[in-house]
Amino acid sequence: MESSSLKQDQRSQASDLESMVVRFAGDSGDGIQLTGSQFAVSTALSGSDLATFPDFPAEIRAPAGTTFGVSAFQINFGSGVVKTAGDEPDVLVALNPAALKVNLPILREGGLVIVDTGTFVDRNLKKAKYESNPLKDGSLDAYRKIEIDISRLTLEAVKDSGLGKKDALRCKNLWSLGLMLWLFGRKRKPIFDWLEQKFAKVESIRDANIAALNAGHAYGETTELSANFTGFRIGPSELAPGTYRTVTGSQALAWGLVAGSHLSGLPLVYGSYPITPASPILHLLSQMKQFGVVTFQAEDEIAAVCSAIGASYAGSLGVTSSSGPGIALKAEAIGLALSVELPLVVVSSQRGGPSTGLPTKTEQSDLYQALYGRNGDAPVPVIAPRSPGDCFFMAIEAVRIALKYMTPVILLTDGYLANAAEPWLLPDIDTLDPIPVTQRTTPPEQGRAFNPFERDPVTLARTWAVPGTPGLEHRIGGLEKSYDTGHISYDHENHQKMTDVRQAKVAGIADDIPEQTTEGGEQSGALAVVGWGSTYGPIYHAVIRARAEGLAVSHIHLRHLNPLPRNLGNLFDGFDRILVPEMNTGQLVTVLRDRLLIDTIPLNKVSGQPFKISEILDAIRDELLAKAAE
Amino acid sequence: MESSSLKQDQRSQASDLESMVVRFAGDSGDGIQLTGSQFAVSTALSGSDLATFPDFPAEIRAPAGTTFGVSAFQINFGSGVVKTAGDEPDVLVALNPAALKVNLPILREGGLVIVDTGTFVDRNLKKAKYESNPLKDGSLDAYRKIEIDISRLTLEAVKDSGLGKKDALRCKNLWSLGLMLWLFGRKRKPIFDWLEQKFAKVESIRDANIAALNAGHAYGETTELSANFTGFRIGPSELAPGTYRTVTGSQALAWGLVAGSHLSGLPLVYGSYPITPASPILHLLSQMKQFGVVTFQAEDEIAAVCSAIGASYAGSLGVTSSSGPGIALKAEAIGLALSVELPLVVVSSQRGGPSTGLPTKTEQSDLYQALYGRNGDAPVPVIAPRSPGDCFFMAIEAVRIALKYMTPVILLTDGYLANAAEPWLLPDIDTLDPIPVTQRTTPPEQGRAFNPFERDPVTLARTWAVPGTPGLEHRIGGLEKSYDTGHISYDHENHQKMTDVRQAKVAGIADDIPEQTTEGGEQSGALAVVGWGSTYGPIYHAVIRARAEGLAVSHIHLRHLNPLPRNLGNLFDGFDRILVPEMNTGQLVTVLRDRLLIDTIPLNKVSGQPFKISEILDAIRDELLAKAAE
Amino acid sequence: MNNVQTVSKPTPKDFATDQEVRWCPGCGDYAILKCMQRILPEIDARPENTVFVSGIGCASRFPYYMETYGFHTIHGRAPAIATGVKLANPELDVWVVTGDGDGLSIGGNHLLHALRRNVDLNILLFNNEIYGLTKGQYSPTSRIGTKTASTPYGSVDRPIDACQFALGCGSTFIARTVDTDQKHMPTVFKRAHAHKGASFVEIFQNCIVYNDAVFADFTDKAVAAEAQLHAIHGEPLLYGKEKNKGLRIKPGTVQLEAVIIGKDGVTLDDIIVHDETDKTLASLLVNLERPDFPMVLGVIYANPESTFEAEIHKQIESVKAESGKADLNAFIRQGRIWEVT
Amino acid sequence: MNNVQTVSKPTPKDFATDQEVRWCPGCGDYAILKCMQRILPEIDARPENTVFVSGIGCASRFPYYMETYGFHTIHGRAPAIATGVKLANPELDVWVVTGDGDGLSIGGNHLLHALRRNVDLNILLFNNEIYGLTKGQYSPTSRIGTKTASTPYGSVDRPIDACQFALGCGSTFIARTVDTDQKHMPTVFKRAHAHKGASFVEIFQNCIVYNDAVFADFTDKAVAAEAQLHAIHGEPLLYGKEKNKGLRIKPGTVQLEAVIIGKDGVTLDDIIVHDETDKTLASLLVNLERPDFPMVLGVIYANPESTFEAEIHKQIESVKAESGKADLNAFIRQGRIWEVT
Ligand SMILES: Cc1ncc(C[n+]2csc(CCOP(=O)(O)OP(=O)(O)O)c2C)c(N)n1
Ligand SMILES: Cc1ncc(C[n+]2csc(CCOP(=O)(O)OP(=O)(O)O)c2C)c(N)n1
Ligand code: SF4
Ligand code: SF4
Ligand SMILES: [Mg+2]
Ligand SMILES: [Mg+2]
Repeated sequence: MESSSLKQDQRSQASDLESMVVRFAGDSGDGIQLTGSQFAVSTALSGSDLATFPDFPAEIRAPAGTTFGVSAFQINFGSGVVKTAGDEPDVLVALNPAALKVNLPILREGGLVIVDTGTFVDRNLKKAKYESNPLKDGSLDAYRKIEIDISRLTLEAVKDSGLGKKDALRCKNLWSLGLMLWLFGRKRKPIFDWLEQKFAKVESIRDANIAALNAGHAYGETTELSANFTGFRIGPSELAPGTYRTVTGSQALAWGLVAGSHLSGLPLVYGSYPITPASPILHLLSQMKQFGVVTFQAEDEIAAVCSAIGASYAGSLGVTSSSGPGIALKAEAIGLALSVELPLVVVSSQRGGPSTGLPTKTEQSDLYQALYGRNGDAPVPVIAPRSPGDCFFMAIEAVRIALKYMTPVILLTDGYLANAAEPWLLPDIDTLDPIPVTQRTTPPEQGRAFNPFERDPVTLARTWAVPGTPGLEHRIGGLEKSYDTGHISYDHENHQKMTDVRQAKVAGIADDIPEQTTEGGEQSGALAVVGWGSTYGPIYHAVIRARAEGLAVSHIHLRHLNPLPRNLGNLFDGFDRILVPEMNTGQLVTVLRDRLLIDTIPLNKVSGQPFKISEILDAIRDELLAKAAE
Repeated sequence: MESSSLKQDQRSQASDLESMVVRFAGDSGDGIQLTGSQFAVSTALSGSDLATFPDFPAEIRAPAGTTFGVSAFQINFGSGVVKTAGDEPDVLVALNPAALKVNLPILREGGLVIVDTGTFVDRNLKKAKYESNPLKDGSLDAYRKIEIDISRLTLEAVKDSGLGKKDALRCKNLWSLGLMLWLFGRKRKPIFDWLEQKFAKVESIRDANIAALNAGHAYGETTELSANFTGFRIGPSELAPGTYRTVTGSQALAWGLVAGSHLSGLPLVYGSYPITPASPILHLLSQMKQFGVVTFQAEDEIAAVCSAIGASYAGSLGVTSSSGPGIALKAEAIGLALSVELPLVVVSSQRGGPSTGLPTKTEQSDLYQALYGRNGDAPVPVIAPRSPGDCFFMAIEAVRIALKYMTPVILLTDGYLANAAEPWLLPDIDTLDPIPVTQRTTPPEQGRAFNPFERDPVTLARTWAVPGTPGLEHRIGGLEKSYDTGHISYDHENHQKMTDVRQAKVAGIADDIPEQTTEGGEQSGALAVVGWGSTYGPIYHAVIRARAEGLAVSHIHLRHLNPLPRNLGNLFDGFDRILVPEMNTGQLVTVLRDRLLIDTIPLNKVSGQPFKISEILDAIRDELLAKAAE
Repeated sequence: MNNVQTVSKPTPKDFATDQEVRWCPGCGDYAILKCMQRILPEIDARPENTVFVSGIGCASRFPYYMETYGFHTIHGRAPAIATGVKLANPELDVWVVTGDGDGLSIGGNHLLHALRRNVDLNILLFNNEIYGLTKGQYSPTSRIGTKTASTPYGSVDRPIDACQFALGCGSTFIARTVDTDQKHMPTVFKRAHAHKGASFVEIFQNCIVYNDAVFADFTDKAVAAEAQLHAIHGEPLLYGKEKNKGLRIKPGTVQLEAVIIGKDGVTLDDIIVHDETDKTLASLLVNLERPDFPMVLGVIYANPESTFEAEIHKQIESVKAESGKADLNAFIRQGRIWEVT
Repeated sequence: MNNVQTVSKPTPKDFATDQEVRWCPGCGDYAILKCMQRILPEIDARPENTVFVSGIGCASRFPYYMETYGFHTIHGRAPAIATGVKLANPELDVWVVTGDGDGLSIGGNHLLHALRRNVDLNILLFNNEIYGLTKGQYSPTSRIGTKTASTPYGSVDRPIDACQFALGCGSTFIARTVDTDQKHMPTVFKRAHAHKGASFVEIFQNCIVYNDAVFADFTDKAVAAEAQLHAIHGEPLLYGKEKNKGLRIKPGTVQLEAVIIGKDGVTLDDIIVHDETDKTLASLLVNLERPDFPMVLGVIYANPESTFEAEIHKQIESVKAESGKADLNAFIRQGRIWEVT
């Protein structure tokens, strides 16, 4: 755990320290996610870099006031580079006792807590399982605190709106947002715009919300608060120039798939079955019908992947997506796709496992399943985006590999990436590389038979002929096929040959992906921290901090997991030790040991929560200071 | 490939060389499998050690006379130890041209081929895609041959039986069998007994078959044949004393499961869905209802595994079984079983993959799937029998581990083991170790709650309380559970703890399995050949032969694949190199590299066919002679 | 958890666990839970002998709140797991709780086969025409045009009718009831429990968050009497506040007709008397379309046949009886064996 | 493979591949194959536009023998894959070939949903009441007491009736025919093809190896005329060599009755005229039990509705029409964006 003195320490240091972590928390009915994301919008528009992470309750709508009904939204923003939602909040806004109860433990010592005292009544304290009132029993002594009866002040602020008490109280979140905007010097205008649009048809609510927002803001400016707190000032970040928006991983992934469809010229057919945390992609794509996207909510995951395979067979870009248990159900069909060598993108949104596990929590424990979870010798390319925005580009990469190599591709994302948001430099779609696709249309010479398993000599991709094309009628299936004719073959040597060529095809993709580089730090040194997927943020910051401390550490982040970049072994050779943080029990470690025969130091966290920067930093220090001292 | 001179060479050597490989081949309608297995019976009763391997056509009943309709049965028997069905047949019986066409290529040079000339007519030659008659065009020059018009001789032999021509011709197989019994000095009595029993109700067929058998036998004894061939004499083998029978892997596995049920006192509930090559276990168990076995042919593999889980939940011994694609479908439910920690045995009968692959061919390519094919961090014990008879004991071992550790266990067998037969020293069930089972019946003390996830401090197995037990009512499910109460828990630290304990439980089984030993050869040396599953036979013989050649090689055969035996690393340290033959692209190699961080030499064969002894022997020589000479 | 060691008759409270109920406030599931906890003591159910098996979904959280044995399994597979439970121990009282997504989307096949095999399960399908747990996507029972997270422009799939499906699967017991009807629901649950074989009960359940009031046209207090027909075996199929409306066979056809007694010469004698063993009638009743016809509730079909697990065990017992004491040592020594000395 | 480059009308031979047909000699599948190769030219099917999608089983080998596009997929999933094909290209003529195991056991759920969604597929279920390919285990359509490799003492599961199931799934087209009937089968295939939406055809197919003659009681030449009723829309439901037997509504009930014209005062007017759009009648016809009633063959139900893929694409087109030319660059720039300079 990061101590507050350490934090102080860092504050006096390099560029990435000018950041602030704010956590909004309240009942699921309190509109916390909205408050948080609007705060993020206003912050982004002020030019800060940021990262956000929503923390939903597992229940749809848990009983009000209970601890398991608490919803939270965390944002980390700063003038430096921000790649995680932050280890420990510096500021906590707690709109009821349960929110305080659940979130206080992670507030950094000395942090600021803002509470709505109006909710600290017996009934709520009891629901939150508080034995005594934490505002009075010294529980908050280690923190700076602002106690405001936000409930009462909100009711007062909106009393002219004509709303009933229940609806009026709903504006609490806007009141708090107003206060926070003041605290960090953010503009109210974007929020006004948003409220105008959202409540265009219900003026009373729009006006009440505006009134609450203004009241909260005014409260900061004019009341007793200004005596103690002058507000924080976080300047704009030094992001690369360009047009930005905030984007979640789910959004970027959905858009990336549509971009892949656009770049390849193939219509997107997306077959999926709802499951947390993969569903948002389905929802987003179903709103993109103007791009010709077909979304199909299948009867189950098997039908979902099968519909995508059928669509690819018929010449479209078939994509399916799910999470752990649903991906397990798709295994047999993914095997079919690789056996008949049809393009297919499988998005796997990892969540806490095994079994149903922790559906709303994040984890990286489905790497094994992606690499090995099929019968037979069944290699499949596996890639993983490292940040919300990267989901866009890796979705395109998945489409590219699937189409170029006529193969299913598994893209591993996770619950963190799906929901987390960051500012994203908007790409110009028109400047992205097109994805060339060849669907054969010429029939074979008279008297010669068409072999759908004729291969491109370089990529080893088979020939794609699409139903509807005259003269190329053919049959494919999951039984072994003759290398020479594509017909069913039980021949011994042929099976060996086909097994080898399937393997060689996937292995050969290594020639078609970038060589591995380091994200931060030199190409050699005492320690490399090697990660994949959503651990990018915490590793990135931990390595920068460690380097600021003078430690010889570099960050290597894998986006291609199968095949691995060709030069990976060489790159690793330059380091004395390899530290591998993963949100699982060591699945990448298995892969690296197997493929490269190297020993690594696993750093595993399976708690449903992303790594903290400090946890990785501690491990780096441990390797380079403590162990070195031994 | 083994050359004939090499074979000659071996014939002059050690104990395992006094063996003979005979292959019967004909149309699927020719009764080849019956002929072969009756020959095996008579051979076994003469005291030879033996191994058999049926080679069915993929089609149910392919058109008569075609090459893809050829059925074959191979038997290797001898006075030494016999652990494979043999590399290359010494004798081939071909009952039609297609059978000759398909099987001649594997007959050893100089081997003996016996053909039914009566079938070598134009129509059949054409069906077999022969351009000219192989009996006349010199195709058989490299072999010794016996040409007999078996068809005509059979018709003659049975002409008094009153059978129509078609039925009469069906006796061809018995005629050939008679001839082969003469050739190897085997007794006809067991065949008479069998015919008596089988055709008790159709005397005409029984008598015709007996007549054909006698005629074939007499033909060998009295006709021109005896001038050239005096018959082979293979003496009895030196098997350990005791009562024997021949057993296939499927039989031994089914009986082993029933034995496990008997030894644990729990009724067996077997939920399965037919699939090649796993179905025979279902068929065999459905004939064992007198043991209280419940067999349930489910609507699919998912329902099959679920029914077994339900049965275990209700206190029975739940077992399910399938092959590659069906095991893939069970992945999600296996995850449930491991999450709720219920005993479950999953039998995976491997066949050629990926996808539908080569259903009737053998392969070892589902090791990855067994070890890694589930979402989440989901460790499951995996074991693999090495011979047909060993299936019995490993089935019991699977039951033992499942019940003792409250976990699903995957038992990996394959198409070869399922169908291959060997003489089996019958165990005395009464002397086998009982499998103790504790199903808790005492309610917790008044006022204390029952925690179904309370663990045995040594095995870490959770407490099993079965519906129907008063006072122990509880709920389980696939969401993460509290270590302390068993209730649903979203707590971060608890998830880590549960993940760790699930891992520790499975890892701890290493303390409860035998240390790894070598099968043949010293505990150290220049080379260890490491195998698992059905490669046992060819590795065994190859190592013996190599040692006879003076090579410092040992055989290590793994029956426990997860966890691995504790001492495996130490054992490997004693060898300069490790050769790993596998019928896949190197799946055990991955495991060994990962777990032990050792380099190995993979020897892979993915042709749907078992290894030949010679292929492994060549690889050994290559390592120890060729490479050493470099 | 409470400790049932005495043989005193359990009360509804004895069937409630100490776990906080975590459905949305106002969810129809609460009423169903309450009903279940109420009827179990009335039918002399023993907690230790009662098992709730569920899949995944809001509805499938049910077992956690019942102080009986409970198994919250995986999505769609509850009927298959419950079948295994009954095969292992036919004595247990097994209830399956499932949703319209769990039971009719991913789990359709297992539901089909549990019904056709007639496994002795009480299957409760909580139909809210929506996927609740995953935050509101349309389900196979959602009507065409339903706008949800996954169908922003309205769904185009033709919905399935749960009872019609159950009939097609050869179900031996089919009933319908409404979450809020605490008078009707208990009678249906009790009948389902009493039926030996697979009892299929569709409960119209309101999801207040994602599909509020979707059944209001026949469940609203104001219209219920006119819009619901409670089928009772042996009684005429009448409805309406005055019980003056009814169903009759349209003369010369195999169609039903909604008529008013006293109008157009219709008398009580014209009204069909409900025969719950008549499959064709059941098919007609479940096929009636709102709003021209009332929604038929109650036990629509009940025609007991012997159960799957009973037949399985009967077969085992008969083999046992025939073969005498089974001896595994002897069994594996059947056929050719030989001695090596 | 032959090369269809000319626009000449294909012949049955053009629809046959060069692959050796590998069913058992005498298998009913041969006759179905022959019939299909015969009718495709007659309905002007183009090989390049025709797709056969199958699961796994003997029946599912079908595509290998059709010189069209073909996809031999995985066990039970053909309807789902075929749905994807139609979503991608609604113009294709897609036939699904499945067996009683493939379609009603492992694949029951996909069949259900393809039928209820009314995807424009021609679904042929080869029902031989057995698992052929895996060497003879009983299937969900096998009658109680069927002795097979997995049921040496006889099966105890109640079988499902394929057409009854299809009705329960909301199928819009249901027909039955017999493998050996080369006069009847073509008419059914043509009707199935002409029907827009999911056409469900059950073919009674003889597995000569594992379940020989299981349909002999109504397919044997000697008894066929008396045992089969060929339903034809608009014509009375008559059967028998003399066409003097028929079905009528048992007066005052919703049951059918087999009657003989001229006996007990029955006249031709009493006989129901087949109305293939009447779902209740369809339900009565598929439920008739042998041997008291004839086996009803032909198009039992046909009631077209708009197809799933058409509705999906209609929605896409309407969104497109409303939104104008879609621009991804513009789309991702909707909402809050800002410039960093
Ligand atoms: C294999 C798998 N696929 C998908 C999910 C996600 N999921 C959980 S519940 C559910 C549907 C719930 O709908 P329903 O059965 O109608 O229950 P309700 O929540 O409406 O009561 C889905 C899609 C899952 N848990 N597992
Ligand atoms: C996932 C999976 N499970 C099981 C099998 C084995 N299998 C192949 S076909 C079949 C059943 C065949 O029966 P049916 O569908 O009636 O077709 P038929 O052979 O009778 O034409 C089975 C169980 C398989 N190939 N894949
Ligand atoms: S989402 Fe709907 S069904 Fe689920 S608990 Fe809430 S109200 Fe009930
Ligand atoms: S097993 Fe039966 S269904 Fe299969 S090909 Fe042979 S006869 Fe036909
Ligand atoms: Mg629902
Ligand atoms: Mg069949």
